[in-house]
Amino acid sequence: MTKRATGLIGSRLGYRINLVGLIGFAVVLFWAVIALFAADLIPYSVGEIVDTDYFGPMHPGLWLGSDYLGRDMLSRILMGARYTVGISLAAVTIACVTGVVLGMAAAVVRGVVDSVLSRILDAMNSIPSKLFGLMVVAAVGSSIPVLILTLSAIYIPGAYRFSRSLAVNINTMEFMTVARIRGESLAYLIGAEILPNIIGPVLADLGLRFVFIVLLLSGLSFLGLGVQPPYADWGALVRENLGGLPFGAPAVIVPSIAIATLTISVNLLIDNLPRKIRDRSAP
Amino acid sequence: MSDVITNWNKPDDTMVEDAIRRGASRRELLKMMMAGGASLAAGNIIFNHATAALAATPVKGGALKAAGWSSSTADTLDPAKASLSTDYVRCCSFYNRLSFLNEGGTPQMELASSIDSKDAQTWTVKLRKEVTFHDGKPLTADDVVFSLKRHLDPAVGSKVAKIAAQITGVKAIDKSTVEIALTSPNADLPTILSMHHFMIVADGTTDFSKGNGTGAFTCEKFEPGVRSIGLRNKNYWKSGPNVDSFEFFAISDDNARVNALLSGDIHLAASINPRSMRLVDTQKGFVLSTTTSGNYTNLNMRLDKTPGHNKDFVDGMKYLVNREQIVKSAMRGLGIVANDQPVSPADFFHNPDLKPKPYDPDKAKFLFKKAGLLGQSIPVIASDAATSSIDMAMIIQASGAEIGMKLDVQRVPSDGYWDNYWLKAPIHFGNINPRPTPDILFSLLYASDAPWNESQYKSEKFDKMMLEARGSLDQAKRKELYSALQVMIADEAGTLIPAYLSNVDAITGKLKGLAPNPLGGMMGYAFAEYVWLDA
Amino acid sequence: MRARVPSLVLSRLLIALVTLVIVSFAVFFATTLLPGDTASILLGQAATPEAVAGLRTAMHLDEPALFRFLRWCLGLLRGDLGTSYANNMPVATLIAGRLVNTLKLAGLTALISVPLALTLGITAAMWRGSVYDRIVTIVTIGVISVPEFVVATSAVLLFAVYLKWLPALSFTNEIHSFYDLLRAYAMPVITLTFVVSAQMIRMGRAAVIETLNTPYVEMALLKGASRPRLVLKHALPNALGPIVNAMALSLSYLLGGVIIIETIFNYPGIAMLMVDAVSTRDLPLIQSCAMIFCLGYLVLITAADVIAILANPRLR
Amino acid sequence: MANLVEIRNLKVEATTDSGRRVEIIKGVSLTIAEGESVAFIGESGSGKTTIAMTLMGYARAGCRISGGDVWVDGDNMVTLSEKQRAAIRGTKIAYVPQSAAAAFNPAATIMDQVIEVTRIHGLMSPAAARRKAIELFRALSLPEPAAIGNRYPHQVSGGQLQRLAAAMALIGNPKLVIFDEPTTALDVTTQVEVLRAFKAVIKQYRIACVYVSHDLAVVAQIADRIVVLKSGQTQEIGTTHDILTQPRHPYTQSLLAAFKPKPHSRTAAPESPSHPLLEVDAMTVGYGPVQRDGQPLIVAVRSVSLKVERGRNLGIVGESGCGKSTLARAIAGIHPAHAGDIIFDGHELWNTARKRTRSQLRELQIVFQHADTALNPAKSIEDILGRPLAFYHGMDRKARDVRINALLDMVHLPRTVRHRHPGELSGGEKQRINFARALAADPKLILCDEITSALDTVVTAAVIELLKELQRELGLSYVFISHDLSVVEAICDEIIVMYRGQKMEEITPAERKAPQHPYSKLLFSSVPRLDPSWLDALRQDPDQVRDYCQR
Repeated sequence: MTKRATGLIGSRLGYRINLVGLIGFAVVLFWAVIALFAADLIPYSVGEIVDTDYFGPMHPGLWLGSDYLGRDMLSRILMGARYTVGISLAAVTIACVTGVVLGMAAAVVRGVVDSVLSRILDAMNSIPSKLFGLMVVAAVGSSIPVLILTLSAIYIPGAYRFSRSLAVNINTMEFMTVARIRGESLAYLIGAEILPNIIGPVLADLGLRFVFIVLLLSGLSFLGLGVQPPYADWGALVRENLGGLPFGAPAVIVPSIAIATLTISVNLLIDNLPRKIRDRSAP
Repeated sequence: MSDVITNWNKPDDTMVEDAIRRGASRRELLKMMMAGGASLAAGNIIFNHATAALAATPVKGGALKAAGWSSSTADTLDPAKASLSTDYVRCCSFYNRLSFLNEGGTPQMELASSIDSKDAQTWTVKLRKEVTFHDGKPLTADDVVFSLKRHLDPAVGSKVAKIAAQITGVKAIDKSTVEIALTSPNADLPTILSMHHFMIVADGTTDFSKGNGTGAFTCEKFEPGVRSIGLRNKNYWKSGPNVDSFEFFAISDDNARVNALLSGDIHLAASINPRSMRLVDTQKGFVLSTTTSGNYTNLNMRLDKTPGHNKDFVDGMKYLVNREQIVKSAMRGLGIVANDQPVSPADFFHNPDLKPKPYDPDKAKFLFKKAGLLGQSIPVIASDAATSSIDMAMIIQASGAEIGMKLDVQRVPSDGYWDNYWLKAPIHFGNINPRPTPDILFSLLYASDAPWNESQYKSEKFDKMMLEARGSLDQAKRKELYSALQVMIADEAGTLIPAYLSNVDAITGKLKGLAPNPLGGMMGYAFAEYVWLDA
Repeated sequence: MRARVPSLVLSRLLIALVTLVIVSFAVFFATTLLPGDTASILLGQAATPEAVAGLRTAMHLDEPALFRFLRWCLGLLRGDLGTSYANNMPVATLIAGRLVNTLKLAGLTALISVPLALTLGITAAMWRGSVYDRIVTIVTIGVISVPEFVVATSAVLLFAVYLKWLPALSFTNEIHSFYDLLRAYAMPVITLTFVVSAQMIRMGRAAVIETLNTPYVEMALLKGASRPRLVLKHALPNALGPIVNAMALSLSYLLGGVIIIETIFNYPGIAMLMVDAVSTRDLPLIQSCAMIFCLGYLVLITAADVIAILANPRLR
Repeated sequence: MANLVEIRNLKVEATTDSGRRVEIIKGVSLTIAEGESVAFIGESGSGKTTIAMTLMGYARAGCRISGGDVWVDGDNMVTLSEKQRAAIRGTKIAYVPQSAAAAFNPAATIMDQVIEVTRIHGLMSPAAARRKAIELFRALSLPEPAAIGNRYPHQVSGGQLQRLAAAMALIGNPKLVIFDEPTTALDVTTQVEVLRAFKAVIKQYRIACVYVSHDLAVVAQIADRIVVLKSGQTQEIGTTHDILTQPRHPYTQSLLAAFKPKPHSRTAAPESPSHPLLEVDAMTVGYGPVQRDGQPLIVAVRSVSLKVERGRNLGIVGESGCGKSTLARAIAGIHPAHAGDIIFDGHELWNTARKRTRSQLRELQIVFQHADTALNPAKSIEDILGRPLAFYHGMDRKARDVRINALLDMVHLPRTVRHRHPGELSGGEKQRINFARALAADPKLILCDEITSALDTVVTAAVIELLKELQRELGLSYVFISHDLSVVEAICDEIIVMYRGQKMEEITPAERKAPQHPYSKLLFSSVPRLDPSWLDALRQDPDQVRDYCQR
């Protein structure tokens, strides 16, 4: 255990939580809540043009200014949270669950399964993500499910590579041998023996992947794929209002900040997850 | 910003210039400026300032750099295949046409010294002498015959195959005379021949990557999807061009294009996003050149499919569209409210008495109720492929929402849009480039057998009147007929044309001699030959 | 003693072949899923059925796609990348110039970002838990969490539009001096460095910290070694494996992932080329680009493994 | 004479992950004279290593010296700055780690690391340093001293590494060397050589040394004085002779007691010889692809046969790499045997566990050497013990709880540990859990693979007692694999001596004292005795040693 700069909270709960993690959690929670209740929070409907001016400044009524069509930015960001958080979360979950399970399985089973899986996923990995996205959307059009599946498909190989390399080490441990000669099934081996040992790094990896997915989502929207109008994820908001950058229009600054806060805090949270306190005799 | 009072700025300024070209009277202009909130005095200043921008004396030399907005490996120097503005610009700089349109939209001779006909069905084209191709070969009638006949061969994949179809016979009478026979009389042939696709190439050309034409520039370098560089054609048969070299490429990102201009990397940024104009304003020494040439984005409701087959629905939509707001919000003023028909105010045949339908939600609501479609969710296909169609869609959607009309806007990728959605979906957006004559527009878009009959509009009456107008050489009669046709389209067809888009090219103050042209922005894409760079 | 490296490279070549085959088939089937074909796309609005049919025959697109694909594969074996459907140019000539551009950009970016990332990652690990470390960590995440087109556009506005120090576009055809080179590449390279460095920094830091907890580092400490010596001489060599691996992955992004950068700086690279190819359904071009990306990726990964092996005597 | 080291009322505290501070060294005071060798002895967790470390002014992560002074040759290591400490480390005080294998940087050559001290402190030119190193290699009787330095750590044996580590410590002419359990990881025969080497150089260079160990017999050979530690406090300090002859402190007595050979109440061989519980016939185990001669590339076990009667124990002894573990793994079906039959309880077993029936797997359990890798660190003891119960006996939650408590009682662990994770237990406790898990299956035979080698003498003795006790209660049989003869002697009815994958001879307790085979003789003679003069008195045929231990 290393000494931590921040103080301890909640050691009464038998967990050691640290301040940075708490802040991260607060922000993530904030956006999650926004995402859930966006529909009730927005002052104007997302598509409604409320300002004759465009890239309007912040002022009462339009707290975050107006966008390139003169729509209320606050409403659009609140709704955008729903898409950015929702889609990225769904995608990262699918990607990591699939990737990690496959990775662990490959490490345990070894042999042909391993090499075949590795080859295929390597191949997938070698196709540039944005191009992959482009082709998929060109082929089957852009809807939220498609978007989610595409994003996850793009990040499965990474998760696979990562978890496999971890699992390979665990697999050499004697407790794996013990479990094997007990006659345990593959599911038990990866679920109950390996996973608990790699969950930490896997989560950390998930955090970074989340950032990349959020960014890729905005990248794809740069290439004109994404949520259906009038709705837009944050990346799309930044994109469509990029013209406001020269004037420092809130329409482009705010969504950028929103993205940053979300991604940064997710990582802070994961880097500082609460740890179970082993020392039982703690006060 | 020199002479700008209150919220009066370049956009308005360019609007005025544009109006002047369309021959708007001084009274109209002043009215326009009052609306803009400028004082009478200011109005005068702008008026002078605007007109001043149009006259000066050329300067020779300099390397011209300009950026269009779209380019790909499909770029071509084959005029017949030319599909993007990028191709037009290049073709204009390497080739010549038999005729071209001047600012006023009246045909002028280029490679042809004359194009005459008695019955408007058989035409005689006399060619200029002493015109040579870049490779030194002199221009002959055979080249013209070859160039025109190509369009009839499906293997060529000509964009104007349909229009060329009316050309039944092309033959060389002698070295410098060509005879063109048409299926039916068409008074517009000289105008038709001014289309970019009818550029004249050397007889028997198969490899077009060399750009061997008679044009103002010789092709130094052509990399599809990257750039083209042309050098001044030393022995060009016309005077000019003014610049020594001309580099053209495309920057697809709107902001990047404007930034490149502002940073001085290029002299002209074609068709900039209206929202970038504010940025251009903040920087000294840049001019905006606006052209309203009848390019428009329209909402098509197929009359042969639900819900379009219900007249009330179609009419309802026409009243649901807030045309002013589209022009104001979606186009930031760079457009003119249109009246659901394709002939632009810039056109001689435009019908000024046909007023746009007003924004009338209640009437729309009434009609939708009548049609029994109120409250139903109706899919509307939009795409970046059709300029600002997504913004329009969202504006219509919003006003629909207010009267309880659910419009389900579906954005589809621009990749493959024309192939998969345009003309096919029951309700979709289209984008029509300016065509030189009403006849071309009508025969392409509204005749019962039109290849791009966007709303599947069919009317024998219309077809008959169209043919009549085409054949006649009496302008007054034609104007009358075309006006009637415009009314028919506005009231009967399912094509909702909310506004004519203005095209804005941003240029450095150094770039002079850029005059608008009804064939499109960048002086009908032919600017390179005429402009010059002030030292 | 080094017998292992050649054998590994050899086995990797075989694997590479397999992967390439997988990729090309995958890409092929993906392309067949795309609606429309080159003919109809080229005709665009003018795509009347008869016109499309005519052009199709003219372009020999009327024979089944699988045939054309297999013929392309055969050509590939003879080192012939085929000719582009869109403009009848040999794919090789289309690609050549732009591949060089891409490699130049990638190379320069690597030249900047790799040393930068290494230094930051290692120093952060060296003073782990310190304020410096925390700043580096936060900043790296902060940097990657800004969309690259925002970074790029802001850079252009600042350096090109307002300060007029650098050109807004990278004209590769106007580079005559080293100075030109710097000016032309400064902004794309900076932007890309922003994008790729973060991952490398994070991985570098993590790997070094991991090795810092090993007994042999403690041993070195008990020999009186200084912190830098501990990290550079004892921790780093053993952390090299994972670090280079992370770098390979990050750098592979520089081949096909830079579409946006190429768009904004109008830089004629190979990523945009493939986007064009996809949008015109230009099978030979799509395939060739895909092959190049895949190959580049494999080369990087293999290189990483080789380095890891050379760095680790036990594996030699 | 002047004291080189004076530790006064030393206190070290550790910070637990709940931020709580615990004192792990509670006011220790002791002195070491110039050239004197003092042993710190005590079980794991007694703080012996921690104290030794403080001599270098070093406390492991999470620990800090909270009080007292550590005077070494006039400097108080507690108050010095990190920079000053660094200057002293390696020059004045040097450290020989427990596992040299881990303490050598795998990426650098041995020579570089040995002479690194001279580099860091700029003691001498690299050339000179090399000469000195080679000289030390010679003194430590390392093979080919001139060349060995150019190798990488993974290219030399454990015993050699251990000596190289010593060379690494001695190169800076330290006044004081700390040996931290330097021979624990070694085979007995190797241990003898290493101890000899250490003793020689210490004498030769007149160095004071602190020898940290849990093995009294080993310590007896080296130390002038012994400090007995328990839970961070000194129990007893005295000369080696005093400690061995009249231990005063009860803990010290228990240490000594652990060496008294326990008479193993042997269950007489059953008269009516029913079929044996386990019969292995001409088993050959190997690695790598099968060669032309039909044998695997590397043969680890060459046609070994053995028999285990019900309720009786078989011991397999031999040095690391002799194939004894491979044999066990082959029997358990982990590493499929290449040839030979396994008959268990009258039925022939498949050579791979995958094909064996669940009950066969259940009845034949194996317990591994390293409890910390054999127990999943991420799971609670409850889950670890609960799984076999659910898996083999399909017990529900309640039934499991009862059984788990019973098992914990059997292995003499408090029931509260069920909520702990392996990481929170001591080595001995872990090994008991490891064993309890095997019991949970209620097997007929348990293969014990080196289960005591990681434990200190006292704990080992306790575990052995436990095994015997359980055998009496449950009528188990053990196959007991170890390199530690004293342990095997303590529990087994027959002993097989293995060498190079072959069975050298079979010894039954009666004739045990007189092994016939020369290798067995060598092996048995190498077991350290409590007698301080044993090492010096020990005469082994050098040729034999060379023949049998080229490690």
